[in-house]
This record gives sequence, structure tokens and C-alpha cells, in this order.
Amino acid sequence: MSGLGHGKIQLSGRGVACVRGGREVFSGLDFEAASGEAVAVVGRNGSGKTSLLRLIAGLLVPAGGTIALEGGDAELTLPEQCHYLGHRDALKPALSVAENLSFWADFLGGARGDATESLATVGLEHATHLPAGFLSAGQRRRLSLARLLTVRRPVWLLDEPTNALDVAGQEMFGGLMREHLSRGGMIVAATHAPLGIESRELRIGRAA
Amino acid sequence: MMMSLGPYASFIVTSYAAAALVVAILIGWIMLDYRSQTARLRELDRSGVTRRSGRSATDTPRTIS
Amino acid sequence: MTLIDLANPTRFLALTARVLPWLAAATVILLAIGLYQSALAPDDYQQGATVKIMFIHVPNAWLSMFVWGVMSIASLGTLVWRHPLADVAAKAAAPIGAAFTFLALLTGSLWGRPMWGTYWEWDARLTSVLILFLMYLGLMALWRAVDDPSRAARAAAVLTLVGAINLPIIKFSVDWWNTLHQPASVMRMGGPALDKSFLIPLLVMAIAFTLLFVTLHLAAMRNEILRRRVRSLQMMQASRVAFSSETGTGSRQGNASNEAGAA
Amino acid sequence: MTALFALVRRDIRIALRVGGGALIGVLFFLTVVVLMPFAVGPDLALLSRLGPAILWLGALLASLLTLDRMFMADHEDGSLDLITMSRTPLELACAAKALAHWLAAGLPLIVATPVLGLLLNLDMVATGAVALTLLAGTPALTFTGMIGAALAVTLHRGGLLMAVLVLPLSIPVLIFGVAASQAVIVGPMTFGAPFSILCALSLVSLVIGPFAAAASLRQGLD
Repeated sequence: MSGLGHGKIQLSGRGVACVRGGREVFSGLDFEAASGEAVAVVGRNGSGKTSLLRLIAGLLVPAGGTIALEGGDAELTLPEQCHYLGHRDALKPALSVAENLSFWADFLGGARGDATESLATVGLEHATHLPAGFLSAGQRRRLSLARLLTVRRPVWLLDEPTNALDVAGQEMFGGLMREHLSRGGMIVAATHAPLGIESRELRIGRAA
Repeated sequence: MMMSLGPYASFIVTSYAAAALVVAILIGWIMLDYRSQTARLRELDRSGVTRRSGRSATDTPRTIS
Repeated sequence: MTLIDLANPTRFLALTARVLPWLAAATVILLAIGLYQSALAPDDYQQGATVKIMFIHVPNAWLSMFVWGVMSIASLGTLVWRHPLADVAAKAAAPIGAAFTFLALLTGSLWGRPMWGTYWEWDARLTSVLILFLMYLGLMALWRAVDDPSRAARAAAVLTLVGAINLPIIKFSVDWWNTLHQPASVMRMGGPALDKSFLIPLLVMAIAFTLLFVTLHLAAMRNEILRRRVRSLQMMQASRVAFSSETGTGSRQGNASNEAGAA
Repeated sequence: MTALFALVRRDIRIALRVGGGALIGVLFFLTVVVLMPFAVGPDLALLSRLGPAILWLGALLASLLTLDRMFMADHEDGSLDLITMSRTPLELACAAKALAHWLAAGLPLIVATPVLGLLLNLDMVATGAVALTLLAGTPALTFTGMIGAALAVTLHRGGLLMAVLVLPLSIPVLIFGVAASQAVIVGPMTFGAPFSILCALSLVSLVIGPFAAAASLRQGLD
């Protein structure tokens, strides 16, 4: 099983414009991404990196242009095939590590990986029964990564994914991303730091 | 010995029974709590987490940080 | 055994383990004596056999205030002397105090029903105890609302002391409010002069219930200490996980990609 | 279905664990009701006449206060983003969250009602009537209050603003809830008429609430 269950997929945006709070962040943006490809969205602060990811995730409505995914599951919309890993970890401190993960696995649905195995992969296997509130920022980020592994989705939208991760964590994460790409997945990441894997650069905003 | 409790026997019996029940619940709760805490401690011990020696047992604000 | 010796929780646990059986035994014996004596106590010429409710109502009412006193002293211990066991004592006492206050209310209303013809009368004493009960519940909610016990301890200590200062004011206001409204016909509970045949069983019961509280409180404190131990161990476990994964990620990552590749 | 069930279970768990607000709502209810006699006096006849109104107001305020954090908490930790993106329609997710809230915070209020009825000198029948109207009416409070909670996320303001927005919406529920209870105690009216209107209000809010909440959450995406 490929885990993703799709053939080639292709994400494309044509003339995408974003307006936030009355201010035009960017406009006329064209971009493409294909299976097995990582796109690093770069640009100075405020150039709209996060906004672009949220547009793709359907969390913002574009002021113009279209974003489409071809070759994916025809029954699902684009956001339903995306994983969004934002600044916030979407974890409840009162629930245990395992409860947090299994909730998202149940709620997001779709093809599932093994939760225990994902926790082991990100290095949290000993912490499964601890409340998520006990975890450090880096550990919470690892738990969020376990969500990406447990629920299989072809498109990963990552906003500063390596924030709060230590060197070993970044290395581990690089392996996970390569693994995802080799299975025909796609990554769009907003980042300042190098992503740690081979990626195509998408510069948005005026060059500083 | 049988006491005569008068016309309001049920109120007297109820109040004594309620007191017994509430105290029993308190005792039961405390005993169950004790059992679950010691069980969790034992489990943590087994998973290899031990306190550093010489460290105070409670996590008062000063000792834990 | 001084207060300083008690500061060491491990020593406190050892002491508790030694003392608890004796305390429990003493409680049981005194309770048995008290119950026997209250069974033998004569009927009141006015209230009849319902006066027997008094033997259980008054000790609980006494404890409802006594426990708040204990918590206030413990709160001073937290805020002023920073005694490490003080907030453990305060936290452990709250649910027990609430239970005794609840019993005082319940037995009071069961006593009131034959006397007044209604379960609840907005009588000054009952009403004050009801407010006390609400304050206990509020305090318990405060302990529950904050995850970190050391942070909750300060807030709870302040609230307990404010409550201790406020309680007389509340009692006074309720009395005043009550006399303002209350028709004088309502019979006062207890009565000023208590006959010796009532007084002795009542005293024995009061002492027995106080001992019961001390026993339960020590046991609950022991639980609380253990709970915090569990918590700090879990915290350590969490940080240790990060450490081990830092050193072991290389190989684990290799495994992960192997597994995934095979899948 | 598993998704919705998972959401309900998670929300109930959070509400009942340390730091959760479910039981504080009951405590608030208790306190508000106990406060009333100090304002109106301990006249038992008067209290039993006002009883249903006092209980209903207390329940209204208690369920409103706990609603405040319903979406705000999920918004702050980013969960709301993922819920919005999921395959579960946002309307259903909102309904599941409201259901969880009602189970954790609304039902305990109804369980507490008999005790409070005792304090307000309501007899068994009257207490039962109030409990029944609360059982039928609190879902309406939760589901209309949810709209306010969703707006609070959109506007980044909680608390008082939400109360001001939601309280007027709950006036019909209050009217028919109290009317049905009064009908049992004093009223010339029958219990049936206002009670069935109350049930109808609840059913309508079950439909409107999730749609309005989901719509305002979508508008507020940011």
C-alpha cells in the first residue's frame, strides 16, 4: 500500500491574490507543485508566507485567482487532502499524548497509520500516557508531527515546521519529509531556515 | 434494646444513615485514591524513572524547579 | 517531633503510616461509645426523640467551622512560613470539610422538617452554613481549576484567609437579615441550657468526629503527597524522553524509514 | 460518525478533567440561586412563587458563562483550523461540540435542580415541572448560545460582549420555560401549551444554531 493511494498529483495556483485587513499582501501569484516535490516558500516577514499556506488549506478565502489540486481523490476537496501544521499545535494539555493523537486520527479520518508506531518515530513512545501539558515546546511539535504520520494525507502544508525542534529533531523531521515525498506526497513549507531537504524555492513578495 | 424513636423515626434514621453513607464515601474515596496513587508510583518505578537521591519528595515550588 | 521534622514529606509519610492505625482505632472506639450514649440519651420534653439528630448534627456543624480553621492555619503556613506541607494540608482538608458541612446541612434540614414543617427554612444558622458550604465548593473548584499545585496553593491560601475574615461578617449580616424578616415564632435549635444527659454524649460525639477528621485528613494528605510525587516523576519522565530521543534519533529514524520503505 | 463521536468524547473529557469548567457551572448555578433570598427576603411563600423564575435565570446565566470558552479554546490552540479543514462538515462539528457542552454543563444543572427546589420551598410536583422544562429548554440555551460563542471567536472578544449578544436571543426560551413551570404551580394555563412551544424552540435552535455558528466561524477565518 502506498499509504496515499493516489497517482501523480499536481497543485497549482493561478493569479492568486490575498487581501488581509484591507491590505493587499500579494497578488498575481502563480505556483505549481507536483508529487514528490517540496516547495519552500520564502520571503521577508509579512510577505504572506503563512497567508499562502492558509489559502491553500482553505482557511482564508483568496481575493482573486484559483488554487486547484489535480489527480487527487475526486471526492474530496483540497483542504480535506491537506495537513496543516501551523504555529499552534492543536493539542489539549489536559489530555494525554495518546488521547490527543487518537482524537485527531478519529476526527480527521481517512487512511490511518499506526499511532503507536508514529509516536515511536517521533521519539515520544515513553510519554504516551503523560498529559500533553507536561511536554516541552519541542515535544509538542513532535506530537504534531506524529499526527501527520498517523493520518495519511498527500499534501503537507508546514508553517515554520522546524521551529522549536532541536538538531536531532530536525534530522528526524527531514527523514519524515523525504519519506513522505518518496511515497508521492507533496510538501509546501513556509520557512526562514533551510528546510533540510532538497526543495524548490518559491519567493513571494518583492525581493528585499 | 429497642429504642422508641417516636413519630419522626424515619428522620432520625435517615440522618444517621446519611452520615454513615457520607463518611463511608469519604473513606472509600481516600482508600481508592491511595491505591491508585501507589499503583501509579509503582508503574513509574518499573518504567525506570526514579527520583534523584536527596531530593525532597513533594514538588513544592522550590524543589521542583 | 517538631514542625520542622514534619517538613520532610518522607518522614511525614513514615509518621502517618505509624500513627494512622491507632488514630483509626481510637476513632472507632469513641464513635461506638458516643453512639451508644446518644442511643441511651432521654427524649427532650419539647422535641421528643428528634433531639437524637442533634448528636450527629452538632459535631458536623462544629467540624464545618473547625476544618476551615485548620485550612486557615495551613494557609498561613503557605503564605507566611512557607511550610512545604502546608498547602498539602489545606488542599486535603477542603473536600473533607465540604463533606462534613454537607452533613451538617442535611441533618439540619432533616431536623428542621419535624420542627418547622419544612425541610428548609432560611434560618440564620442554616443559611450561614449553606454559604460556608458554597465557599468550600468554590475552594475545591479553585484547586481543580489550576493544574500546577504550587500555583493553586497561593491563590487558595489567599481565598481561605479572606474567607476566614469574611465568615464572621457573613454570619453577622445573615443574622441581621434574618431577624429583619423572620417571625419570632420559629423555634431556635439547641436551646441555651443543655442538660447533662445530652451534653456528655454530644461531647463524646464531637471528639469522635474530630478524631475522624484528623484520621481522614492525615490519610488524604498522604494521598496528596503521593499524587505530587507521581506528578513530578511524570514531569521528569517527560523531560527524559526528550533527552533519550535526542541521543537515539539517528538509529530510530533509520528504522522508521526502513519500516516505511518495506510497507 | 466516528469523527463526531470522537469530538463529543474529547470535549466531555476536557470539561471534566482538571481545569475543565463543567462543574463550576453547577456551582455558579447554586450560588446564584442561594443569593436570591438575600435580595427578596426569606418569605417562603414568596420564594416558592418566584422559584421557577429564579431557577431559570440561574440556569440561563450558568449555561451562558460556561459557553464563553466553547470555541475560543479551540481557536487559541489551533484546533479550530483543523476542525474547519476536516471532512466533517463544520455544521455537524458545531452541533457535536454543542451536544458535548450540554452533556457536560447542561445536564448537571438539571440534576442540581431538585436540591435547589428544596431551598426555594418548591414542592415535588413544582420541582419536577421546573426540571422537566429545564431538560427541554437548556438545549435551546446551549444551541443559541453557541452562535454567540462563535461570534466571540470572530470578533476576538469574549465575556460580556457575548452575554449582551446572546441574552436577548434566549428571551423566548425563558418566557416559555417559566410559563410552563408556573402553569403547574399556580397557573390557569395548562402545562402542555407553553411546554410544547418550549420543545419547538429547542428543536428550531438545534437546526439554526449549528448553521449560524458554522457560518460565523467561516466568516471569521483568519
